[in-house]
Amino acid sequence: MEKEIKDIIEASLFASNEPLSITELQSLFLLEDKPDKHRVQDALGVLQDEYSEKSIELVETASGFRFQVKSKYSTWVARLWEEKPVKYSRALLETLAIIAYQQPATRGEIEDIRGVAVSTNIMRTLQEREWVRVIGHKEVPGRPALYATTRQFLDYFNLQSLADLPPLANLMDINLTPTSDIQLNLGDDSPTNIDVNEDEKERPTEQHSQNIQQVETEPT
Amino acid sequence: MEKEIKDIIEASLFASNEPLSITELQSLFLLEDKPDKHRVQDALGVLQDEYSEKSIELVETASGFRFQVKSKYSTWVARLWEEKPVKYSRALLETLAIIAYQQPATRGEIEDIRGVAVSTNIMRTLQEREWVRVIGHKEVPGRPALYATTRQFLDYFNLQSLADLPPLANLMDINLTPTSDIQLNLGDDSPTNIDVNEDEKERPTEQHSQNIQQVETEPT
Amino acid sequence: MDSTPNNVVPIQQPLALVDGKPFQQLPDDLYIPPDALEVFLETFEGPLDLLLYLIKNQNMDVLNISVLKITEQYIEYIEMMQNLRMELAAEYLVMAAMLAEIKSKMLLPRTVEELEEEEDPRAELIRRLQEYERFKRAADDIDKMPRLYRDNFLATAEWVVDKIDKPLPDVELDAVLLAFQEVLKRAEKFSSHHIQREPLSVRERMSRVLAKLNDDSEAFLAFHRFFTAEEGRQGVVVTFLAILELCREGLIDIVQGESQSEVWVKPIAE
Repeated sequence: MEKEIKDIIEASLFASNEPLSITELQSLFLLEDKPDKHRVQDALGVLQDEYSEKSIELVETASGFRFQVKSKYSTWVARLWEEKPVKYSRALLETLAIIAYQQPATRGEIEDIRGVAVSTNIMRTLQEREWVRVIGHKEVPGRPALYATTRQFLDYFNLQSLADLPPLANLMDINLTPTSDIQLNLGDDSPTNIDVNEDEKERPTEQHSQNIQQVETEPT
Repeated sequence: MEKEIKDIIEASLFASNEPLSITELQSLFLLEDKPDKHRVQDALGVLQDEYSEKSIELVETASGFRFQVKSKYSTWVARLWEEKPVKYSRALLETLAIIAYQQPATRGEIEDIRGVAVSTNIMRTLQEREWVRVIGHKEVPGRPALYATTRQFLDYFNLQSLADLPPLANLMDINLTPTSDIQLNLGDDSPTNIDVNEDEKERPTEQHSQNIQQVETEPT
Repeated sequence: MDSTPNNVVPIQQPLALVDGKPFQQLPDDLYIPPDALEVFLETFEGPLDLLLYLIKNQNMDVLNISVLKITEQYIEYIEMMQNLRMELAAEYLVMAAMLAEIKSKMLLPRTVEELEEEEDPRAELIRRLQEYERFKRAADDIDKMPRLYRDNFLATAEWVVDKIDKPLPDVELDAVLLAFQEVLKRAEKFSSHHIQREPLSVRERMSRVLAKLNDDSEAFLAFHRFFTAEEGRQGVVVTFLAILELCREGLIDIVQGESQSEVWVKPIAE
């Protein structure tokens, strides 16, 4: 019986093109046969072990579990497709990054950070890819749309939640020397080169990630 | 080494949407690493054994090998589709649009415009849906089929004739608002008829903006 | 505001030396477009990005920039963009104005107390630069993250359906048009993909003419059979154009035995 539950889950995960959540996996079974959450989790655990030595793996992303090819085989597998993977422009990636870390964000807020207008095309592409969606409107004049990332975005990038994103670099304290301009003007040949400290990085605050997760689970 | 060949073949069979022939499997490897037919066959044999006890199996079809779910699990797997309608890919929509605007067109012409290969699956799906049909063959080497849209295509999209589609010259200027989710649409009885006139360029449909507002959520 | 000679950015170097004389300006009638330079300038994602580049290039600390120097270089860059007749986004000019304002404030003599009370005029700019830089990095990080269809591929198995029909997906016309816009945008980048611009009614009629030829058992169809009086003048014109276009594309032949005799339309011989 346990083997059957595991086999049915395995079969379904392979048949599905999208990740399946534990609830979805439970719903494959009819009333009396429905396994509880823990049995599904156990079965998933067994599957994970069974495939650990194979070329594919069972991974968990934001919307559930899916089988995927281990990335060490991507070189060969990519040859199956003549189509090269899309390269996204820096403008698009920057816009996406701002939405991912600052969500919910309006277009104006994105433009403030980037210092340039955000093209309609970029917003369209992001929405078409279903990485970004409008989750409401800000109650300010013009009621601009508020953008947030989607579960599909997390799925696409193999993330379980936004907290798995690489941490955003810290803002450093600004400590200006009033005379520095004059010194530099005189031909100071020892310019300091301090970049934003790589080690001191900021995890998204607890509060923040909670907020975001609630937005994420909102039904479509 | 043999294990690696087997693993690469396994990974590729799982990643591919279509059966892979022995020749196609060989072509995954670069020149010096290319295994001969027998080694590929051996690897396939080993895989067949490995999966014999699992819920999926490696089968040979007319066009090659593929993994498929054992039929005894179809009762459960079928439940995956009970609610979720599938969705057409971007590639399919692009192909359909190119045929609509550039008909009669050969597959090669479609590929030229898209810049990438058009899969056989897409052409098959479009013809099964009866949106596209072959209306002749181009008299060039290979006699490629010429595709055109059908009456059913016009009916489905509520068009009197193709001339109701926005003219190519204006298309770039039309501001199409993508729905946040293509599935989230208005029901099969009323595909949005955007009906753009030559003189009236910008007019996002009422319905769309409504769609987006419906997705509103209250902030935490 | 003379720039220090030992610390010159590449742009400040003369563009060319002619008879030993440096040329700073691009002549208007320059035949070869300075593509390389243009591409270089276009890689900036806006004024903040350009400023960050200038700062890095000067080995300056973002937290303590020399506004005087940066302003000069920045203005040189946007002048160059204008000389190249690049479409200069308004944001670049706004930034130039902002820099000029900060510079003028920096030049005003102030007492120590004033300096302590007032915020350094550079502070706001530096905040923005820092803020932008962290998202620029975040964008790089996101780009490096493993993603589907580049680093990861779904592992699926075919499911042979025979019992239930999968529901057919619904499609909106907008989605189809949107897909086509994307195609057009992509195609614009490759000049080889010329997309015909015949009116749709003609292309549709081309399909119908071909279909008629194809569906008909006879190999030839009389020219007049493609025209119906009910369609009126417009219909006749569209059909005529369609037949000519098909002929031009080598999809059909128009033949006539002798002058004054019936004109026939046939698919190109096999």
